[in-house]
Amino acid sequence: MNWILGFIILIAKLGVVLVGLLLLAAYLVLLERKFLGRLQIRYGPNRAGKFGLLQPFADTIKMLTKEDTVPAEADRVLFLLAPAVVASEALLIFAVVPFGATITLWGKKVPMVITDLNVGLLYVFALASLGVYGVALGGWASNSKYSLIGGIRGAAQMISYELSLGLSLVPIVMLARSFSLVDIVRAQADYPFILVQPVSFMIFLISAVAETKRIPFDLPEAENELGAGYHTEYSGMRFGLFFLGEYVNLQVLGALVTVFFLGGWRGPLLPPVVWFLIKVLAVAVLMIWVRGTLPRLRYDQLMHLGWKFLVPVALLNIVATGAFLLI
Amino acid sequence: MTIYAAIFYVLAGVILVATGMAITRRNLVHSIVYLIISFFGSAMLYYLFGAPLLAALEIIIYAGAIMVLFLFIIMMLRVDPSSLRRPDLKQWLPASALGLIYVAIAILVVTQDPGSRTMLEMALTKPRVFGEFLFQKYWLPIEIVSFLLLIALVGALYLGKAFARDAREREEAEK
Amino acid sequence: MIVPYSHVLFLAGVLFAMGVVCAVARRNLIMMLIGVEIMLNSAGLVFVAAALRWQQLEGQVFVLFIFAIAAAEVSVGLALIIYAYRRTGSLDPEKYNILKW
Amino acid sequence: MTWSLFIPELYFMLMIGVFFCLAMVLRPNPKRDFFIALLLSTLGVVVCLASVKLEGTLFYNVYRVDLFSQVFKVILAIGFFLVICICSELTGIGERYHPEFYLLLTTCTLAMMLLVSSVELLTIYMALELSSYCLYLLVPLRRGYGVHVESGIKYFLVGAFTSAVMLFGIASLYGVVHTTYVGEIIRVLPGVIGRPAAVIGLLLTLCGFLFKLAVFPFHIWAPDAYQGAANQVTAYIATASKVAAVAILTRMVALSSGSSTYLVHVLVTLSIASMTLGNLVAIVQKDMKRLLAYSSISHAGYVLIGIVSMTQSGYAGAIFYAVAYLMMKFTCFLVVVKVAYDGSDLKIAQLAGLHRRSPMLAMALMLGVFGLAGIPPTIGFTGKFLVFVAAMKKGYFTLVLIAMINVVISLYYYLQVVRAAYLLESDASLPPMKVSIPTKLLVGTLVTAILVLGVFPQYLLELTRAAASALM
Repeated sequence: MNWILGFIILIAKLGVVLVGLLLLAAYLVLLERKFLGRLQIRYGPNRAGKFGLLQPFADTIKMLTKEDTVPAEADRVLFLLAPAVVASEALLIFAVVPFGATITLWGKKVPMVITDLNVGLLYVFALASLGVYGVALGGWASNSKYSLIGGIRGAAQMISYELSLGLSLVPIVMLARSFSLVDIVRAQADYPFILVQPVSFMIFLISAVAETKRIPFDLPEAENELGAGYHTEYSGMRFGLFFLGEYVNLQVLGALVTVFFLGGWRGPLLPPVVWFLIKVLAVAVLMIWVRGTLPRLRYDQLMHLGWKFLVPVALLNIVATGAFLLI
Repeated sequence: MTIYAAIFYVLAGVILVATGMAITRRNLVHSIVYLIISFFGSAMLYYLFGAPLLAALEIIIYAGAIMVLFLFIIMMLRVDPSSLRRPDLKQWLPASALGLIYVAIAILVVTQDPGSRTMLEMALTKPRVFGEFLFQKYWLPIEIVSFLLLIALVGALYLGKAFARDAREREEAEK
Repeated sequence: MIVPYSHVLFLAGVLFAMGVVCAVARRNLIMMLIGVEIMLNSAGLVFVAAALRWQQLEGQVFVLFIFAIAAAEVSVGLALIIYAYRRTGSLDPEKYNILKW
Repeated sequence: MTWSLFIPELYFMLMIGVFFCLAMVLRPNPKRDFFIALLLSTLGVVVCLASVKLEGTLFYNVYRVDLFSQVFKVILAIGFFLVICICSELTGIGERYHPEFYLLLTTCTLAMMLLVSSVELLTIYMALELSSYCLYLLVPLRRGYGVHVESGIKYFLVGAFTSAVMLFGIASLYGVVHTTYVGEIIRVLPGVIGRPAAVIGLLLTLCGFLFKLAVFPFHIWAPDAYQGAANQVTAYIATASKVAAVAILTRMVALSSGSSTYLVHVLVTLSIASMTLGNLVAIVQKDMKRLLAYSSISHAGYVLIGIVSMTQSGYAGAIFYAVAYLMMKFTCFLVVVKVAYDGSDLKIAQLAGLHRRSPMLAMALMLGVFGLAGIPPTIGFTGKFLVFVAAMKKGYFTLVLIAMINVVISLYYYLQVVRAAYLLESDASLPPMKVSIPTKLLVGTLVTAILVLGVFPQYLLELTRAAASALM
């Protein structure tokens, strides 16, 4: 019986996380549009429902009912596959993210994480590194110049920044002495790691923004040069999947920053899950703010920042942390 | 047959089919995609064989870095699939002869070797144990591999710039 | 209990043969390099299975080093291939046979 | 842990650091780079000589320092020094890239030093890869002569292929013997040598070393790499890297200690094939470096004769042969480098009239080539003699007979070279060559060594015997 109960709980957790993620993604779009509107002294969407609160549903219905076109010379299978890679990769990362303290249900301990892998951090990296394929294959399969250039740019950018992303987390692993995300949260019982690893935090944040291809690193889809970059040729729900992927990725980014640097679900007074949400949203809002503030980088600036600044600094940071731990 | 054995055979099938497709596709991008599937299967096998760390690294390095690099190069060079000839008989013949000899040897190995019939037991390597073992015992190879990566870096940098340098030198020579 | 060691050996052997075929028969520099990658990967499978067979860690360590080798190989190999491609405009090794006996 | 055992390697690592800084920081200056390299490599020989008597093991026994390894380290350091000596006019490589050239050369030497001392398969494999990668990158480093890219790619692809094969071999070997230490494999292997997996594993493992040595089925890279690479790089590949390959091959074959007849059969076949093929194809060559490439393929066959006899005298003979080979080959390459002063490839016909242009170089070339051919007063004869005697003692009469025939065949093309240098007159009256005093000194030393060690080989022989006994 225990086995069945465990299975039911697992399914329940999966369902809650999935629905939560999708809902949050939809409302993040609204939040972004509203907030950006305010930053640019305009209103943003305000017609559908009170304050435009029904806007996400309107968008979803629009996406679902639009015609799904495939360019004539496109590589059909890969063209259809690419958006799914992006969306599923982003969703799968949440499998190892702990979003609350362990709670007891009917006398059974239920950890608030779908699965606690002992190589959780590497699992995150593995999935993140697969996100490249959605972009690159999508760009290639469209058989269009803009898409191809967008795809190439995306691939180059993502493999470059994956390096600094990985290196920035090595000190965290050294401090927590574990790859498991649950253990990393546990290691921050006394203080969040942002206090001892501010450099890591900054590098991680910058690289993660570059990985999600948001402004100021949105060269793969720079609209004034490339149309919409790698997803120029996509329409309907396939475009919707790219779109969904982007906003789920925003949450992933928020969740990872929360887990690695902000102490995870820890916080006073409020329940852990609420704290977790607050922190994730705070990071997301920060990202939107960055988007409203900073201009896009030039391509060479992007590469120089990654290879000549972030990677060396991250390496030095590792050495410094190592020396600190040794002494 | 245990459930693990079933998983193994399914994965083995996936790997073999994907690799087989990969090496016969004319379109290089399709080859790469099949190969990614194959490496995914290998990563799962590593996990099954109790090496979760290696499974994760297999995906990060093989599927996530090496194959992306291939894809990137193929996209950048704009290799036209129609320009690639199908390998003709002259090339297939020695290759398949080699392959047949090899398979014969493999069958020989499998059937003649009493030791290879031992069943593999389940085990799990914790990343920490693995790391400690690695850094204690294989200290020297790690240093060597760091040199190797340094050399590869120097070489890739040099070769990346070599073409522009050649063109410049040729221009100077023409003057 | 998973499977006999020999079955893994067989799987790796066939994979290895496929890699050899890809490296020898495909008339394309990139595919030749990919063939070598497949061969390296099959060696990795044998190592992990052997490590499990003997309940030792050495085999797994080997695989880690194979990853490093593969990475170095691809970076150097692709750099060389791009260099050659820009000079000759072809990925076909047949075109490179200026040097004969 | 006694770090003093590791001093030669540490010294070379330091040297790599120096060149790395030179390549990164300072403006290119060929003269300065050359003098730094010369100075450091001279010191390197001294360091290696000073540590020749050391003995011990390091790093969890993966690294053994004994007479065998130390002797080879000295030989490698000398080889490295000699190659640096002919780099004074490094015209084959762009000036901007001289520090990189020295960096790669030093790293390669370091890797080979690590290789000859390693007694654990992973370490051996990694060291082998490191040295190979340096060479893969040294070949296309040449200034645009067109063929260098092609030969670089060929060399690289064949090398990568062989190393994957070797890795698979190590994997199946490990699957049988459950250890990666060479010493323990020696203990376990005789019990399991009957199993196909062990034999195949060992054979595939040997592939990697045979590739380095350019033995028959793995020789296809050699002529192209030799011709495509800059002359100095070719000299290095032909001398130092071959010596390291002999060392490690000897160590690996000593593993099986003759308990597998399959292994012996395979090695004998390979030896015969590479001797015959190398010699026959060398006859039609027009390019000097390609000729030397095929000659080195055939020499790989001769060395295998010594190794395959699997006795102490056989191993000693192989080591002696490697030393002799290094000196003779290097002498030939010295002449190649000096005659082709602009860094281009050298045709045999271009040697015409050399005896008038520079009698000294002509004489050096003649002696080097005679040595390679195995003509009596030279060290090459002594080397061949030792190897053949060792094989005769084991009763490999046919093998020795075939080798003898091969020696006779090889005389033809070696004499062609001598004929070009002495008997042919060049149509355009080229001016006499200026040979600098250090070069004269170097040539003099080499020639003396080739002759003196050929006539009085006792001391060197003792040394190689001692080194070989450390192996058994």
